[in-house]
Amino acid sequence: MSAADECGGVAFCGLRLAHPIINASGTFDAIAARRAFGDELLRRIPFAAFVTKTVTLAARPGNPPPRLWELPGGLLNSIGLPNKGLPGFLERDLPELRELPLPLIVNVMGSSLREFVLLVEALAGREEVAALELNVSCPNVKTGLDIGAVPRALNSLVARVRPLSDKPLIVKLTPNTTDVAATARAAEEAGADAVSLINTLRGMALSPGSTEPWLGGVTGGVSGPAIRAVALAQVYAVRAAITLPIIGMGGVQSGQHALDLRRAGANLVAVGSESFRDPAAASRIAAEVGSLRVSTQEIPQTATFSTR
Amino acid sequence: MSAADECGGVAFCGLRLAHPIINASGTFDAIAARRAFGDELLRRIPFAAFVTKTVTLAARPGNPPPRLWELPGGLLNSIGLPNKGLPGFLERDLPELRELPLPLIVNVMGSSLREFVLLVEALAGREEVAALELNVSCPNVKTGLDIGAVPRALNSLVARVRPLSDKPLIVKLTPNTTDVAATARAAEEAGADAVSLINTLRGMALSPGSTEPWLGGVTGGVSGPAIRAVALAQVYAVRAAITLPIIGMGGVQSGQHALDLRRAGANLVAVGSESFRDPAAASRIAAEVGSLRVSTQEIPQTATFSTR
Amino acid sequence: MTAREQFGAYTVLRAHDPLGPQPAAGQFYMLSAPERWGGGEGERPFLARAFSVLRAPGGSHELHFLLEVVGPGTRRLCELGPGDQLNLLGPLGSGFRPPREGRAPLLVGGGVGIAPLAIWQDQLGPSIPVLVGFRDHAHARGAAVLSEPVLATDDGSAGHHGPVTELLIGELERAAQIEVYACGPPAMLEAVRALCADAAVPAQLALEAPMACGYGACFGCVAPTRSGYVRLCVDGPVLDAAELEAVIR
Amino acid sequence: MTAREQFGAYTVLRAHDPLGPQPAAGQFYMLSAPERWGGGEGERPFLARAFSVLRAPGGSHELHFLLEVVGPGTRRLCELGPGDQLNLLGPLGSGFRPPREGRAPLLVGGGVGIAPLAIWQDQLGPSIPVLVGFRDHAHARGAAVLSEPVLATDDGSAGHHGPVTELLIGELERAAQIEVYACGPPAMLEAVRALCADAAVPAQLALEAPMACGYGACFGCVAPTRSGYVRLCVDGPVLDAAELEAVIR
Ligand SMILES: Cc1cc2nc3c(=O)[nH]c(=O)nc-3n(C[C@H](O)[C@H](O)[C@H](O)COP(=O)(O)OP(=O)(O)OC[C@H]3O[C@@H](n4cnc5c(N)ncnc54)[C@H](O)[C@@H]3O)c2cc1C
Ligand SMILES: Cc1cc2nc3c(=O)[nH]c(=O)nc-3n(C[C@H](O)[C@H](O)[C@H](O)COP(=O)(O)OP(=O)(O)OC[C@H]3O[C@@H](n4cnc5c(N)ncnc54)[C@H](O)[C@@H]3O)c2cc1C
Ligand SMILES: Cc1cc2nc3c(=O)[nH]c(=O)nc-3n(C[C@H](O)[C@H](O)[C@H](O)COP(=O)(O)O)c2cc1C
Ligand SMILES: Cc1cc2nc3c(=O)[nH]c(=O)nc-3n(C[C@H](O)[C@H](O)[C@H](O)COP(=O)(O)O)c2cc1C
Ligand code: FES
Ligand code: FES
Repeated sequence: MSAADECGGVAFCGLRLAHPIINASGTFDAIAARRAFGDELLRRIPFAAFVTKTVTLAARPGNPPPRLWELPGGLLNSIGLPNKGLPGFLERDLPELRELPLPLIVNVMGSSLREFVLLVEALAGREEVAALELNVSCPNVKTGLDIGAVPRALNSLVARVRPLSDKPLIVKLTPNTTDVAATARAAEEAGADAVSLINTLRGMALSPGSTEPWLGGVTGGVSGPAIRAVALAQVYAVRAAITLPIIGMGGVQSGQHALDLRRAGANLVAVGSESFRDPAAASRIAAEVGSLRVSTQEIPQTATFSTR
Repeated sequence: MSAADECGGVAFCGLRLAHPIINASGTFDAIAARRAFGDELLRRIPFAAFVTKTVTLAARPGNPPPRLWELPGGLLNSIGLPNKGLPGFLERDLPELRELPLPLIVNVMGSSLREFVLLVEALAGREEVAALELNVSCPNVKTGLDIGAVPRALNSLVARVRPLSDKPLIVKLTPNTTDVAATARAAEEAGADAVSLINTLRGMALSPGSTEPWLGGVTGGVSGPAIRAVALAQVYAVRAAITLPIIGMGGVQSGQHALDLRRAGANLVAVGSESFRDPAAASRIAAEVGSLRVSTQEIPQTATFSTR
Repeated sequence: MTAREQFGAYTVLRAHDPLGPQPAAGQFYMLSAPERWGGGEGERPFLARAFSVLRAPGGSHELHFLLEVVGPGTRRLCELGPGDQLNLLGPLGSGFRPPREGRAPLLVGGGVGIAPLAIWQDQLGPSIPVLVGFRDHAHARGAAVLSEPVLATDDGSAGHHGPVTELLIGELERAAQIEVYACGPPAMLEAVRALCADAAVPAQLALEAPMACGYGACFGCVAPTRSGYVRLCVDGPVLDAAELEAVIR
Repeated sequence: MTAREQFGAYTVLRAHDPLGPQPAAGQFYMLSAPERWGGGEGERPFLARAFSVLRAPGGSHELHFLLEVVGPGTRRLCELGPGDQLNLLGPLGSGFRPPREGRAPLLVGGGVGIAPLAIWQDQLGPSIPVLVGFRDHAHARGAAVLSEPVLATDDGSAGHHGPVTELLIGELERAAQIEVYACGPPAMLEAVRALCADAAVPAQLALEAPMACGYGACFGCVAPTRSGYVRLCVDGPVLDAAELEAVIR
């Protein structure tokens, strides 16, 4: 699309992307979106690469509802990583996802080292898969936090799965940590090809008029504009610590926000919650980044979606 | 004032407070406010206890400006703990602060164990001082982070200063950590009398149109509504981990927010950034808490809360 | 926005959607206002809000929605007037399916849940019976959007004094001839489900859940079914009652 | 709010403050709108904004402010009209001090910085000379709030073509008889400071800094002085030029 032309292509871990805007894992389901918006979605998908929702070894139902709470400047979710599990993903989702005209990044999470190994092994040989993202940072699932927050544990994990695949390995860092630069260094030293951040911040809401937590999962993750300043600080700190490419995300709503993250050190920028407000948001953001970069007044044509 | 009457008194670490709302350290300067609003302030001070801005051993000029950046739902500050230093505080501020008709809580921070010891020793004998708060969590100063984020280091610190004073010792925990419950337990085990949380989250902003950080201090701390859900989650986690009284804070703008923090486990609630928007905000919030309590019958009476 | 009308406690918003497809009964749109709605500055409402199509008069390219003000999003939308922009995404979700062979539709609505029944009645015909329950007289005025509704109110201020399900019980005598289409608060839907299950009457229920996206992206809008959680925005909002153990919350 | 008037690029807001004290020249208020201003929902503007008193006609209990729209806060305030509520906190800070023995005041303003000069001229007398600089003609219309201003514009569209400091240079011939009162953008204030320092003319400068609270609570509004950082909201906004090494930013 025109945004891509104006931005020029972007190289990322050996992949050639049309522009620097991708989706954040778990915030866009291309298969469901294709059902809602039709095949038009394939032509107008607003991202330069597609990241799947987290895939785990066994299927997960996700957390009991309610799963959402709206915040000043964002939202709190406790989705709980519902997914079909690895076999379901390979059999049912992957054939559909390969039809996207985009590099596919599969996000995986294990509840143990062994699970991570099985996940990476199973995906290593799939040519439909352009890169892997390790979710070691989901605040809703205990294991993610533990591995991702302890540099030594993270180093062991990444070092263990690194040799299992030639594909670019992206480590999604947890933001709920004292020193995100230390975890980024651990990932780099263990052979990761890139890091992505930030995942959601741990948050909570109470049911109106009660002492009961609102969310079925008790605590949840804060995303959206409310975390933008935190994302910027963490990307900046990580950029100062490592030389790997960075995928920056957290509260991006405009080309200006994406550019700020790039200035702070991100190579690619992922759009998450803003896609909920507008499925074509990433397309607008990519166009804005393009026009900010070439400093032209003219906003290129962006994609909009209509259902059929 | 009426808020106090409606709430009834509150017991906290042996202190008797008129209501459960106090100020957050560094967000209200009673001496400057008295200059601005006159002696009327002494009669109408909206808090049930007064917490000083952080006092350090040596005087500090604070960070170079700019020190403020407005966020969606909050603000980012890099004030950098300007203060007159311990001698200046004792000579110039304490005589003025003792005129406040409120228990005085002095917040201190050392850049080393030795400094903390000297600070606590110097204040232990001052009868004007009702309690001490240890700031081990300021994200702008390296040492605060390091001690406050590592349970073992925090335990040593608190255990070292605990015997130096009979006054209630409040430990202000850092929120920029993986496991705030672990640091709370460390404080409890070392003999703290209470904990307070949350301090600001590390954040950043760039100067418009540049790659330069906006803040003179490069990174800063996020406060206000944007951090409310994070505060609630951390207070809830700490309540599940320890039995000490908790001072909860973070984004409180209304009686409902204060009540939510109390329901999550806080005994007192501190108002910070909202006082910037309205110096009497805490007074309104205390009144709202009072009327919410009266009209909401199902809320259980807590041990620390009794009518007089 | 082309018009705003008041029906007692409810507001009808009419919007012109010249390029959009014709929605099916039971489908919904995500609505938001272009200003004072998140929009880069982060206030609440932040996310768009889901609303059933009340009516989409064929050929008019008009969409009607029925709103009850319950919070900041509905309040903001009900401030919009003719000429104001309205952001809409849709039609979304799957709507009502035609009744099974040999069965006549019976519509049952509660409160603002009458909205999808109006467009369904438009399609099925004005003589299709519709039973509706409201809190009180002010709310019962919303029934004016339907054709020949049979009324019940909780306070007896209009029609039958009691829940709408008491009207339904009478109709269940024709169990073999009817299929129920219901929309309303969870407690009402659960009562409808249980009554229909007991009487072996098939029922299609239009459910609700808080939605962040409306198009399957967030997995926030799930309802528990016999085959696990389903996303109401893409697998619903209309579900077959037989798929549900119970309507919860 | 009692009135809103437009002076070229500037807006004057008038508010009724029946119980408030009479402000001194150079003092300021923190202003915000009760609605669409943070208010529990968190949008930006979140913090109140600082504005010098433009004028406070004795006995009228009216406060006038002069605003230039530069962002969301000033935009929102300039939307307010007669009858709307305006939140105000003040008067805050310390204002201009009378001139030193034997010196006559000379006022120098740049852009929206003319605001505190108007109330100062009201107090000192309408014949007190005031030099003012603006970007262009539209901004120069703001000079109408002053009595007999001597104009300069950057683009030469009104008055002297060049910075207002070029007008000041001429006046510095009377170095022993004048005291300068200046308010305007930092670069202008720094030029005024340097010129006055060289000519040994005392000067009082009204500075600006982003302010979160306006009453000394946040320590966010500091300016560097020879004796370290001072909070402009309580130790200023008017500072003696001699206290400053330079006006920065
Ligand atoms: C498919 C579908 C169709 C619908 N059709 C209609 C319709 O035709 N007409 C109609 O009027 N409504 C309809 N609704 C409901 C409508 O979407 C909600 O009433 C609306 O979203 C409320 O938004 P609000 O901002 O006004 O209220 P909210 O503040 O969002 O409050 C609504 C409820 O959400 C909860 N809540 C309170 N605070 C929060 C918070 N911070 N975050 C999350 N939840 C909170 C409370 O339980 C509250 O009662 C439909 C919903 C769905 C899913
Ligand atoms: C003592 C004093 C007196 C004043 N008197 C007057 C007066 O009489 N009339 C008048 O018009 N103005 C006056 N000002 C200036 C006025 O306070 C500012 O113009 C106003 O605060 C701008 O608010 P805004 O929301 O419109 O713009 P903002 O968006 O706050 O932008 C103003 C500037 O702040 C910076 N900025 C941009 N984004 C942010 C952000 N997110 N957080 C922080 N800074 C940001 C940029 O540099 C921008 O140019 C005075 C200021 C002070 C301190
Ligand atoms: C509803 C929701 C679901 C998410 N699911 C996942 C997930 O499955 N895996 C993952 O790595 N991150 C997940 N995330 C985190 C996002 O990828 C992203 O890191 C975060 O939302 C910050 O970006 P944003 O502020 O733009 O939303 C999820 C976020 C949201 C809001
Ligand atoms: C401008 C500013 C200055 C602060 N200074 C201090 C400080 O000196 N010592 C400290 O312990 N906390 C300090 N804090 C943190 C607050 O006490 C409080 O923990 C935090 O702001 C969260 O509360 P809030 O969201 O209500 O502002 C400061 C916060 C702000 C915004
Ligand atoms: S509302 Fe997002 S998946 Fe249904
Ligand atoms: S504005 Fe807060 S101290 Fe000056």
